[in-house]
Amino acid sequence: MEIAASDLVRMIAAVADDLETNKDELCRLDGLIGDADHGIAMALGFGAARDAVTALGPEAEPSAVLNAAAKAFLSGVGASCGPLYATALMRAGASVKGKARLDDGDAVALLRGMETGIRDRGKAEPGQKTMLDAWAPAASAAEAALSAGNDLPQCFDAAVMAARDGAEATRQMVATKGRAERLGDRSLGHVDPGAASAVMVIAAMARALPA
Amino acid sequence: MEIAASDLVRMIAAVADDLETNKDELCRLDGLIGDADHGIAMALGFGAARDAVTALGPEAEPSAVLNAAAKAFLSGVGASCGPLYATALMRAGASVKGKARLDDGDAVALLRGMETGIRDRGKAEPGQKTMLDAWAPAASAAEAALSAGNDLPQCFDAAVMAARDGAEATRQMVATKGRAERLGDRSLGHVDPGAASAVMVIAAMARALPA
Amino acid sequence: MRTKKIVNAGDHAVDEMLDGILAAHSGHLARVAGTKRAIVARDGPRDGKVGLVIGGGSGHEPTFVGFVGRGLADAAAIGNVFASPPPDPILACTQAVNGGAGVLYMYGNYAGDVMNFDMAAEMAAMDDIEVRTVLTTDDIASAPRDRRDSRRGVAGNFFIFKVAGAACDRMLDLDEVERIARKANAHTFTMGVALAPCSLPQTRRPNFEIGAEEMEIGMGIHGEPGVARGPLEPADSIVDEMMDRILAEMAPAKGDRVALLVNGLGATPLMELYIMNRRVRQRLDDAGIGVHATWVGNWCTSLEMTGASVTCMHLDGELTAFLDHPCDCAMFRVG
Amino acid sequence: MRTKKIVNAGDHAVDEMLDGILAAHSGHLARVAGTKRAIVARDGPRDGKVGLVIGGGSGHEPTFVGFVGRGLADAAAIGNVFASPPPDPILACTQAVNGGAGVLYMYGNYAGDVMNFDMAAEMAAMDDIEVRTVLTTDDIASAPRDRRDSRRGVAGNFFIFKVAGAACDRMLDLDEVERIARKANAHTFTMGVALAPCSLPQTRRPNFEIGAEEMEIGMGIHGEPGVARGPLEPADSIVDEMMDRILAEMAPAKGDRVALLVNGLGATPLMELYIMNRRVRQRLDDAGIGVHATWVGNWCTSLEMTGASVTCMHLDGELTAFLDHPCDCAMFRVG
Ligand SMILES: Nc1ncnc2c1ncn2[C@@H]1O[C@H](COP(=O)(O)OP(=O)(O)O)[C@@H](O)[C@H]1O
Ligand SMILES: Nc1ncnc2c1ncn2[C@@H]1O[C@H](COP(=O)(O)OP(=O)(O)O)[C@@H](O)[C@H]1O
Ligand SMILES: [Mg+2]
Ligand SMILES: [Mg+2]
Ligand SMILES: [Mg+2]
Ligand SMILES: [Mg+2]
Repeated sequence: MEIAASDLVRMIAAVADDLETNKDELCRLDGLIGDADHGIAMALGFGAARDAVTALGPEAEPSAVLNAAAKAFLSGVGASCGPLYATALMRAGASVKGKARLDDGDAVALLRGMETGIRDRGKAEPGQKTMLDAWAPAASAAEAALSAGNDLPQCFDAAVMAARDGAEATRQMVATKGRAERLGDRSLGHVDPGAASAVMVIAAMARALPA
Repeated sequence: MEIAASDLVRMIAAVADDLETNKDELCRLDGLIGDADHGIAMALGFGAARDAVTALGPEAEPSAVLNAAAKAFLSGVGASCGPLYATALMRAGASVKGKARLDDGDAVALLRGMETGIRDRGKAEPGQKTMLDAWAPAASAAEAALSAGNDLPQCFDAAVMAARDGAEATRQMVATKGRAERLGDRSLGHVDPGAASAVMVIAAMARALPA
Repeated sequence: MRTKKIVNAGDHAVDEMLDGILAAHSGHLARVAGTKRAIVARDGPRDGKVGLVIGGGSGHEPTFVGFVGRGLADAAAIGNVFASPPPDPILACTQAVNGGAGVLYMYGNYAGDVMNFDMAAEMAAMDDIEVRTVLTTDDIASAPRDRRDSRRGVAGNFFIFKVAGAACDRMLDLDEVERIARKANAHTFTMGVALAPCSLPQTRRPNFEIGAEEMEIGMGIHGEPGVARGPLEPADSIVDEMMDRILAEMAPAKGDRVALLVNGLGATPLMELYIMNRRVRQRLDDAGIGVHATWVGNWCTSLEMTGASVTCMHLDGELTAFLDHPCDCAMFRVG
Repeated sequence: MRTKKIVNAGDHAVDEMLDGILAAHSGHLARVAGTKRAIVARDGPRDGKVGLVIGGGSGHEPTFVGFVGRGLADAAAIGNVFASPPPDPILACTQAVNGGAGVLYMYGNYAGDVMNFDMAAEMAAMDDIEVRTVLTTDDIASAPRDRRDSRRGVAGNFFIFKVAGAACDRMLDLDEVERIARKANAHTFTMGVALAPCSLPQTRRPNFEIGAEEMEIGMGIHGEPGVARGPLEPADSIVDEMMDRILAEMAPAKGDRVALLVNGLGATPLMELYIMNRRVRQRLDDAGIGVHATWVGNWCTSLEMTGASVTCMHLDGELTAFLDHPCDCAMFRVG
C-alpha cells in the first residue's frame, strides 16, 4: 500500500471528525482527574489541522502536510495536548521528509515519529498515566507487526489494539505527570483522557487508510 | 377574665415560641413572593421581645410590658415587620395605659391597638395583600364577639378565625404594598407571609390566655 | 438538602462578616462606638459637610458597607440579610456623621427600609439634626414609567450614591446635594435577569425555584421574583432585551454619553459579564451613544444569586464631574 | 441538563470576553497588533525595563488579564478556558514588551503552560530576546513540602506577580527581578476548598460531581480534584484547617508580618469570604502575626466554582516595599 499526501489529508480529517464526535466524552473523562477540557482542545487542534491541510495545494508533499498540521495545531490550541501533538506531527513530518509517497515502513515510522515527538516534548515515560501509555505500545506494536510481515492495515490494527490496552492500563496507574499528578492515589481507577483520545486518533487514522 | 402583666409576658413568650417553630414555613412563603426572610425576622423580633419582657421586674404594668416588647422588637429586627410590629405593640401599650390588669374590653382594645399601629405605620388599607388583611378582620371580629356578649377566649377564637380567613383571602389579592407590590399579577395565588404570621401571632396569644 | 455555604451559625453571619470587614479595612472603616452595625468612615464626616448615610440589608456586598469612605458615603447602617436595618444603627450613623449641615439618607426604595429610615429621621429631628431622604428607584422593570417613584433601587445605587457622595464632599449645601442626588437617580436605569437563586445563611434553602432552562427577567436583588419568566436566551439576546428597555426609557440623543455598570449578582463569572459588556457596547455604538466609563463586576450582589444587571447613567457635565470626583472606600475607588 | 450561563456560542466565549474587556478598559489595555489574545498594557513596557509577561487559561478572571498595567504585568497571553495559551500569543507579548533588558515569564506551574511558554521562549531566543521563567507554586495542598517545585500556582499569583511587577517597574535588572520573583513565590502559601463545581462554556456540564454535604479540600483552580474530600464544615473549622497547614509551612516567628488574600473562586459571596477573614485574623492574632494588608474578593477564580482560598505572603522589608509599590491595572490598583 502507498500513502499519498492526499491520503494523509483524509486521515487527518477523519481524526478531526472522530474527535469532534467524541469531544464530550473526552471532556467527561478529563473532568474526573483533570479540568474537563481535553475533548475541546483535541477537537479544536485536529479541526485546525484539518482546515490547514485541506487548504494545501495538490503539490504538497507528505512532510509538508504534517508540518502544516503541526503548525495549525500549535497555534490553534495551547493546553497540554497542543505542544504535544504539534511536536508529534512535526516529528512525524521529519520522519518522512523528502518522500512523495509513503510505503508501509514509512507509515509505521510516522507513528513512531509521533510517539517520539510526544515523548520529547512531554518528558514523560510510559507508566506515568499519560497519552504516552497509548502511543508507546501502539508504535511498538505497529513495528512488530511490520517485522512479522503484516500489511499496513494489519499494522495499524495492531497499533489500535495496543493503544486501547495501553489506555485501559492507565486505570491502574497513579499519575506522575500532567495535571493529574497532584491527585496522587485519587487518580487511580480512571482512564487518562489523553490516552483515551490517542486511541481515537490512531483508530481514525487506521480507518482512513487508503483502501 | 383578667389579664395581668405576667400573663402578657407569657403570651408574648408563646408567640415567640410558635414563630420560632414556624420560622421555616414563613420563610418559604416569603420566598414565593418576597425575599424569604419573614420567618427569620418575626422569630427574631418576638424572641427579642420575649427576652426583654421576661427581664422586667414584677412591678411592671401591662403597658410597660408592651412598650418594652415594642422597643426590643424595633431595635432587634428592622425589615418591614420590625417597625410594623413595634408600632403595633407601642399602640397596644398606649391603649391599656395606666391599667394594672386588663379586663375583656381592654384585651380586645389591645388587639385593635395593634391593628391601628400596623395601619398607621404601614399606611396600607385592607385588600393590599399585607398583614393588615389578617389583623383588621381579627380586631373587628373580636370586637363583634365582645359586643355579642362572648367571653375573652371566645373573642380571641373569633379573632383567630377571622385572621385565618383574612390570610387565606390574600391568595386572591394582587399586592399593592410591600416588596410583593412589584410582582403585579404574579403575586396572585400565594398567601401573604405577613398575613400568615399574623394568624400565628393571634393564635398563640389566644392559646396563652390565662385559664 | 441544605445549600452549601462557608458560614458558622446562620444567625451570626452578619456580625461575623462585619468583624471580618473591619479587620480587613480598619484604615477605612470603624464601628460607631457602642454599636455593632453602624459603620462610619474614618475619613469623611466633617464639620460643615452634609453627611451621607446609606444602608439596607446585608447580602448585597460590596453595597452598602463597601461604599463608605472619603468622597462617598460617610456611614452605612447594616441590616440582617435582605432586611432593612432598624432605626437604632441608622440614628447612630446620623449622629456620627452630623457636621451641622444636615444629613442625607439614601437607600433603595423598599417598604421596610422606608419605615425604618423614616423612624430614624424622626428621632434625629428630636436631636435637631435635619435629615432629607432620597430613595433610589433605578430598576425600570419593577414598575411602569409613570410610576417611577414606586420602583425599587438596585445596582444603580452604585452611580447614584457616588454622585451624591461627591456633591457632599465638595461641601455643597443640603438643598443642592438633595437636588443632585435626585437628578442622579432620575438619570439612572437598570435592568437585571436571574438564572439561579440565592439562599439565606439561616434557611440554607434556595430562595425560589426556577426551571433548568428558565431565567427570571427584571429580577430584584433579594431573590424576589421578577416581572416575567422566560427561556434562558443567549447573552446577546438577553442584553438586547435589557438595552431595548433601557434605551427606550433613557431616550438618549445621538452623541449623548453614559456611564456603564455591568453588574454580577454574585455567582456569575466575570467572563459572562464581559461578554455582556461587549454587546452593551455594540448597542450603544449603534445608537451613537458614547461611554464615559465602565465598571464590570460584582458591585451590587444578592448573595450567591446567578445573574446580572446592566445600568446606564445618562450623563451631563454636572453628573460627569461628580462621577469623576475622587473617592476612597474600602471596596471602591475613583481617582 | 446544561448548566446555565450568559454566553453566546461556547467556542466564542473567550474572544467575546476579551472584546468586552477591551471595550471597558481601553485606557489600560490593548491587543498586540495582529493578535487576538495577546494583551498589552498601554502604559508599562518601556526601554530598559524588564518586561513581565504573564498568562494562562481563561476562566480565572481578573487573573491574568486584569493584572496587566503600569507597575504590574506588561502583557498577558490568554488561552482557552483552563487551557494554556499556545506559543504564538506568548511570543507576541514577548516582542511587544521587550525593552532590551530581557523578559520574565511568570505563570502557574501546569504542564500545559510550561510546554507552551517554553516553546515561546525558544522562539524568542531566535529573536535575541533573553527570557527567564519563574513558575508560581503556592498551592501547598498540591504536593508535599519537599516537592515544592511540583506544586501548582493558584491565587498566590496575585502577590507574586504584584511583587515581580514592582521590581520590573523600578527598573531592576533581569537577575534581580528573577531573584525577587522567586523569593516572592517562596514566601507565598495558599490553600483552598471547593464546595461546588464550575462548568465550561462549551460543555455546560459540571466539571465534577460532589455530594450535597461534601467539600473538596486542597482544590485547584480548574475544577481539578483536590487532595481529599470531606464533610462540609463550619467556616471556622475550614479556616482552621487551612491556617494550620499554612502556618506549619510558613513557620513565622512572633511579630512577623503577612499580606493576606481571602479569595473567592467565583460563586462564593463576599459575606462568606469576610466571615473567613474574621477567623484568619483570629488565628494570626493568636500566633502573634501582624497583617500588613488584606484583600478579600474574587481575585483568582475558577469560573462559577463555589469555594475559597486563603493566601499568606510572609513579608520582609523588601517584599513589603514591592507589594506597596503603586500599580494601576484595569482590575487591580495599589497606591
Ligand atoms: N508531560 C506529558 N507528557 C505526555 N502527556 C501529557 C503530559 N502532560 C499531560 N499529558 C497528557 O495531556 C492530557 C491532558 O490534556 P489537556 O486536557 O488537553 O490539557 P490540560 O491538562 O492542560 O487541560 C493528559 O490526559 C495526558 O495524557
Ligand atoms: N406597608 C405595609 N403595611 C402593612 N404590612 C406590610 C407593609 N409592607 C409590608 N408588609 C408586610 O410585611 C411582610 C413582609 O415582612 P418581612 O419579610 O419581614 O419584610 P421585608 O419585606 O422587608 O423582607 C409582608 O408579607 C406584608 O404582610
Ligand atoms: Mg484538560
Ligand atoms: Mg421578607
Ligand atoms: Mg427582607
Ligand atoms: Mg486545560
